[in-house]
Amino acid sequence: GCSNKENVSDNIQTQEQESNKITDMAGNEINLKKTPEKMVVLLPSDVEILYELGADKSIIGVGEYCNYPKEALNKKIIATGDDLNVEQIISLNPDVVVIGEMAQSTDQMKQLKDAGILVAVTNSQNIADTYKAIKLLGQISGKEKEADDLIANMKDSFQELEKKSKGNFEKTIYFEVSPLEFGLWTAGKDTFMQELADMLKVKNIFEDLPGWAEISEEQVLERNPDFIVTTTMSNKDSSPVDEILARNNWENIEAISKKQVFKGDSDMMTRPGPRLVDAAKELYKFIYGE
Amino acid sequence: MNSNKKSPSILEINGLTVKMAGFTLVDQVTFNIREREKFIIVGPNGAGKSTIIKAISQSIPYSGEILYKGEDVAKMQKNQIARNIGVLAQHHSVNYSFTVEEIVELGRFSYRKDKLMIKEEKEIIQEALEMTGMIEKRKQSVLTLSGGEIQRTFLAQLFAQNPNILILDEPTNYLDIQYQEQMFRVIEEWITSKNKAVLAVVHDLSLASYFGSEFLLMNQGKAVSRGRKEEVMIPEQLNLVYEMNVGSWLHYLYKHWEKYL
Amino acid sequence: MNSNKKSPSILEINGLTVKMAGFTLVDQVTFNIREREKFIIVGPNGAGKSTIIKAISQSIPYSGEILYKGEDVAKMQKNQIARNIGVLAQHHSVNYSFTVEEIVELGRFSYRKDKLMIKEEKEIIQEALEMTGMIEKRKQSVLTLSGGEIQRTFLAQLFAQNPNILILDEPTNYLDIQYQEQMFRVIEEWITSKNKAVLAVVHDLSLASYFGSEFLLMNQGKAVSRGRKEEVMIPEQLNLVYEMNVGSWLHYLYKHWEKYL
Amino acid sequence: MQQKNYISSFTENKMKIKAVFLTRFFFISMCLILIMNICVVYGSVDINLWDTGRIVFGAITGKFPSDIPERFIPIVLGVRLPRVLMSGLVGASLSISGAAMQGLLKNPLADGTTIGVSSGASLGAVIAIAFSAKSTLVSGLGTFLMSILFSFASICLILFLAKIIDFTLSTNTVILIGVIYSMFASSITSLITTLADKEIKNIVFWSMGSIAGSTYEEVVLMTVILIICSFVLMRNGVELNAFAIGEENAMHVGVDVRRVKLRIMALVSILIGVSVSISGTIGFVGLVIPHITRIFTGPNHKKLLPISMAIGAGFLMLADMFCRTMFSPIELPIGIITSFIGSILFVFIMIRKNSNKFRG
Amino acid sequence: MQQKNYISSFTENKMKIKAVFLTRFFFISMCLILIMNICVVYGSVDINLWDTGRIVFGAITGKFPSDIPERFIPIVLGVRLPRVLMSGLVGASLSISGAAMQGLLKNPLADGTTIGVSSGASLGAVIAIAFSAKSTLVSGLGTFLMSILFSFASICLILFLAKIIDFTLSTNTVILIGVIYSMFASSITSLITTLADKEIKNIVFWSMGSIAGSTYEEVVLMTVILIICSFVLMRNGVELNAFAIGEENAMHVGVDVRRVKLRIMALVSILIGVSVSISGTIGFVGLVIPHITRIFTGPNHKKLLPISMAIGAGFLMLADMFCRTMFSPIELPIGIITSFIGSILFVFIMIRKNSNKFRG
Ligand SMILES: Nc1ncnc2c1ncn2[C@@H]1O[C@H](COP(=O)(O)OP(=O)(O)OP(=O)(O)O)[C@@H](O)[C@H]1O
Ligand SMILES: Nc1ncnc2c1ncn2[C@@H]1O[C@H](COP(=O)(O)OP(=O)(O)OP(=O)(O)O)[C@@H](O)[C@H]1O
Ligand SMILES: [Mg+2]
Ligand SMILES: [Mg+2]
Repeated sequence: GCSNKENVSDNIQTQEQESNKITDMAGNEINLKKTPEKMVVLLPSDVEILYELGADKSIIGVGEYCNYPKEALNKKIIATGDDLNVEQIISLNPDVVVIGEMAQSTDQMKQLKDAGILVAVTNSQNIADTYKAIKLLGQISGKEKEADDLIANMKDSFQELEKKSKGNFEKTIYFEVSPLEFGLWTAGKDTFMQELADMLKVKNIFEDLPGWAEISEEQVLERNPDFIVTTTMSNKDSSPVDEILARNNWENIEAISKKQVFKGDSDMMTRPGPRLVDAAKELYKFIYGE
Repeated sequence: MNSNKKSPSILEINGLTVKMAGFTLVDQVTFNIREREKFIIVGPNGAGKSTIIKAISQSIPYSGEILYKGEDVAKMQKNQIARNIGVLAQHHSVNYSFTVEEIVELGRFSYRKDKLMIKEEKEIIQEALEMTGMIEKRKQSVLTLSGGEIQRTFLAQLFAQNPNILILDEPTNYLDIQYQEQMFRVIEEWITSKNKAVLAVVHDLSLASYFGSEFLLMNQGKAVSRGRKEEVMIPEQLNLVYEMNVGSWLHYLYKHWEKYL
Repeated sequence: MNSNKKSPSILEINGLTVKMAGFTLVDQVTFNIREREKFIIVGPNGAGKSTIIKAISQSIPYSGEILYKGEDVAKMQKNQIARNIGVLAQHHSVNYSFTVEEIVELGRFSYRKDKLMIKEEKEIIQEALEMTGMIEKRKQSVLTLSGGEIQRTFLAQLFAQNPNILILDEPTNYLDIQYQEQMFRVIEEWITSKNKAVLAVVHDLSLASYFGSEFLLMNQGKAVSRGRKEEVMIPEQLNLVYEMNVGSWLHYLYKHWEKYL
Repeated sequence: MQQKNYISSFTENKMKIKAVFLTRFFFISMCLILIMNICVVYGSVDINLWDTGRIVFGAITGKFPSDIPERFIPIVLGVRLPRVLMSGLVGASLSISGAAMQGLLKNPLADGTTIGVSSGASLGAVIAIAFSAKSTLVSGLGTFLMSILFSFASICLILFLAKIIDFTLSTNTVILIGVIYSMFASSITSLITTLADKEIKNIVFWSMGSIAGSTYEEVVLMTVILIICSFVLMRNGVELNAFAIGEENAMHVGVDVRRVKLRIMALVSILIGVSVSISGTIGFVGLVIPHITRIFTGPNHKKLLPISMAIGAGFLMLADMFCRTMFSPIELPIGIITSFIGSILFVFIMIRKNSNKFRG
Repeated sequence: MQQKNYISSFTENKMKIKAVFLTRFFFISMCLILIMNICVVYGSVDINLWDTGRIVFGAITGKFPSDIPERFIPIVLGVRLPRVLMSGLVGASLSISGAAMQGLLKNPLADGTTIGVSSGASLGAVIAIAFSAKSTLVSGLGTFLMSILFSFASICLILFLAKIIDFTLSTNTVILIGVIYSMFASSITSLITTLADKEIKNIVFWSMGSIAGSTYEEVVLMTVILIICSFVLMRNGVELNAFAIGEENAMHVGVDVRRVKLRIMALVSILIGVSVSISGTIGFVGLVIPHITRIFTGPNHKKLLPISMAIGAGFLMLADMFCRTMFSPIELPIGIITSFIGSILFVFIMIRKNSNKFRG
């Protein structure tokens, strides 16, 4: 998990390119003749990036789960995933479709390509990937300068937070993705939450797990985190924070006895977009209290 | 074999009619079974005999009246029906490997509220198993029994149930001659000593006429004739229904045995 | 009814033994059926009669030899077996609502490679339906048939199959007296005119002795005696096996009918 | 069939039966307690037998020895114990329900899952959750009641349809309609989750229940329900035998077929409804455990019901233990383990039994 | 039973039968083509009948009318047409397989899902995908072959176990073991996906196939397989009748029980294996369509097999159309619609038929 720390302060991967030859994150070349006027963007994170770059005017359709910024909801909404509505995309006649690599099947992409639509694939597994995605989307939408600025901005913010963080990986943190009554799920290594924890120099108590996983309640008690971050929905009549604070048997956990439980925004913390900075800031505030 | 016309009636069937899929399977059949009567229904395949029995045991919808000692059977309590009317079906199919004994024990179901002594219950079951010759096979799974043994198991259940009137659909099917004879002897004794009655469907006309006291001859859903042996079990009646010379056929069958008597 | 000892044998059973769950159900049974013979197996319930039939039809494992015209049946082609050996099982259960005709048509399965004329096939089936009196019910679903009608449907299938030797397990079960008589008459004609043979398990000793030419008396898995009617179907043999006076019982049964002849 | 009197031998007899019954009961209870102990001792956190014992003992006396790390106490008492208890209770409920249904319908394929009751219960739970998600008044009780209600309604609907469609009520018709109904109910559940807004979708998704996170309140509730329902079911053991031999035969021996059927269905739907609403749909247990049990007890429900309850409880406790410990700290979904171990166990036992049979 | 000669009436007869057959065939084909047209015309994007027709016609002649918006052409030809064709083919495959299994096992509950073949096929596909995911050699063909192989192996294993466990091979034993095997296979599938690393997990998840995104190559492959397999299955219609009446009876009339069983199982597993690997597991169709068909044709497989193929094809095409259009632009999972509509249709038709029966 800690290896990602270098990536954060790492390079801007300079990618020299001709005016219209762009390579997407699946390694395919995209032959863009002009700056697209009509784009369909399926991943929420890509929508957020394009809005941040100011390229929102060219977006004509967004995927089902794109809920930020609010204006995105006014665009045409398209079913995604297994039930990707290919014919609707074709009928919108976009210049480019931006798609997540792991979010669609190859058959579906092939149909789009066969219909003569350019398909750009993004695939961000970590913060470094996110920069690449921003770069790529900047190139596609003709906002390269804005993209570079955004990347620089994000890097600055992250570096500043990392510098400010005085921890020494002594304090521990536990991310809760699904609440107790439905089985505890948490984030392990190779997740953005892990990267954020590393950046802020706190130790994720489940950094030994790959990705998302269901874990035993007793392991949380045993590993005794100093901080708890929950990203679950506000459930029923109590807020998730209150619910965690009131849990039976958890009284002795450090984070509970010191009331160090925080409700994080799951979209912010899991989407490879510009809002990762906000997530990091919020988390910093929670951990260091400033 | 002298049916006492004055003894009170046990089962009364009035205008029984069964229709299914637009066909009239049983058409306005009326009869009456009195205490100590051995009432036999004969008739060709498809005449509606099993249908009547299914109606009596309330497993199919019917119109008309079925009265047990004057009471409408459809309105009686289920375990009252079972204590009074016992039915042996034409087919038996079992899926799980119950033992013979477990099946026979079920015959006692309707008495479970009487809280009889355990020992006494056991004796009744023992007796039923002995009567049907199944005592040695009591622990065997019904799934491994031969055709006749299955039939005897369900007969034993019926004896354990000890109803006032036995309703038997082809009880001698699958039975060998020894148990045929034994069944009828047991039933005969039991009826006369306890003022009970039996209603049986029998295809073997010799057996029927040997055993029965009252007869109902059916054909195509209708009662052709009804009465004592001399009125029903006579070639004049039977030949028409069966479209053959019944008497001479039975005589042929018997011929071989004459010399051994 | 005079069995010609010199006619060639059709079915030869040598030392047939069937064991299951540690029990010996059939123990070293040997017999031989020749052309035009009507071979009857009699014996009490559980004697192992159905087990022998199941072994002949290859549905259970056995040791010993079963030869059809000298050829080991276990090694014969399936449709060759069916063309030569036809089996009527003791129980029939159908789940789907096939029509009577569809079931009878299946009897022709083993001939489908002969590419007979459609019309001829139809006539064979028609004839089988007529012989069993099921012609009027040909379009009816088997699920709605009466006990005897189901039995006759499978008999009709067997007639359509037209094998050289018929193996019948209690063929007269559920049948009324008319079809009992008719079945035996049809089978008799058919065997003598075509050099065929029949092996039947029958419980009714009168029927057995009227119809059969050769007999096998079984008890508890063993062959007790084997031979012609006068050798096997005699009270000396039967009384021991059935533990009763067979002759007088049959006489009682017949008594009623004497006056009507 | 004469009336005789055997008072002395009667009491003697009854005492003998009681003694046999008590030894068996004692033996089975011991086994279950042993399994329970094993399951409480093993977990993803290592706490040794001695410490576990002292913690449990401490809970009874109210005083914990001071040399045990304090955090162990809630792990054993707060987390493991209720979970182990709950898995035992759910295992028992599903198994006895399966056994009862298989007898009632004379069909070895009957089970909460195949007969459509589980799906019905899930649908009820989802509806309760979806409709109450946004209101303040959301009590777990609503989910319970809806689950029970829906599972009972499902079973009634299925039998009603089976009756209309096939007057003879052949056993496979009921299962066929159950399977079809089950798919129907699942499709409505999916429809609700597909069309509901995102928040509800999440809640529904995560609310499908799990044995993890069981509380003592739930354990108590489940215990009470299990005791009552299983008691009544066992009192209907003879009736179930009659059904298992055949509904027609049951009628002939005097079983009030309709009433008994309704009663057993109601009990089964309460058991399955509550289990589903507390711990989600756990397939397989209800189907396979009764079959495994039947190998030892035979089909007689007087033995089958209690023993399959015990085996089911032990099986699910152990399966849950494997889920917790096998890839610790990751937990496996319980369905994987029950299906995997259960199917292998089933085939193994069946083959063992049959090879015995053929050997004699 | 004498040998007579009826050459003239024979040919006459044969011609009459042929004529009846041809009119029926023609009528059914027309219906299917009509349904296909409807399904191609309706979609979440409005393209009218006339334009659709001209596009399809254009595809044949190679020249598209110029007044049709260019983007409509790939929608109709690239997206809708292959999808409609594929849903028809899959519907036909699943239905004929279900009908054949229900006959072969004399059990109305048999179906790719209940008999464990679908799960076996999925397991094969998942293993193929998971193991080839990281190598460069990822061909769809590997997935196909593994699916077919696994579905055939599954069916053999199930019948083998059924034979060991229950010598009489009672029909419910087979289904019971099928259901258990199905859960076993699913548990292994889940285990692979739970324990595999994140990338493989994703690949497996997204490669499980769906009717959406069908390509013409897949359509051609599926067509060839369907034609071959259904042809052989239909030639075994009489054998299936014999099995449906009873395996013992089948043996008596001369069916080579073991060989025919193996043959039919192999065909069914090819059909189901390919369907699953192309379009994922679609439950329900294989179970219900044969039952619905049987109401019209009776249980005779000579009619049942072809007609249920046609009804299955039409049903799945229409179901898929509803998925695409009902909540457009959102697409519903096809399983929801098949279960929802299918179950209602089933109950409705069954009740209609039975009310007729009782009326006479
Ligand atoms: N749904 C139906 N449609 C047409 N006919 C029917 C239907 N149901 C029953 N039948 C006919 O009604 C008759 C009823 O027969 P039932 O079983 O009462 O005969 P049975 O007298 O017991 O004959 P057996 O001696 O053969 O047992 C049969 O001929 C049967 O074919
Ligand atoms: N697994 C088994 N264990 C014990 N006994 C068995 C087993 N299987 C069969 N038997 C017994 O073997 C005998 C075989 O009977 P079979 O069916 O051959 O008798 P049958 O002569 O046809 O009798 P029936 O006249 O009653 O039809 C029966 O007594 C049966 O109880
Ligand atoms: Mg009858
Ligand atoms: Mg027999």
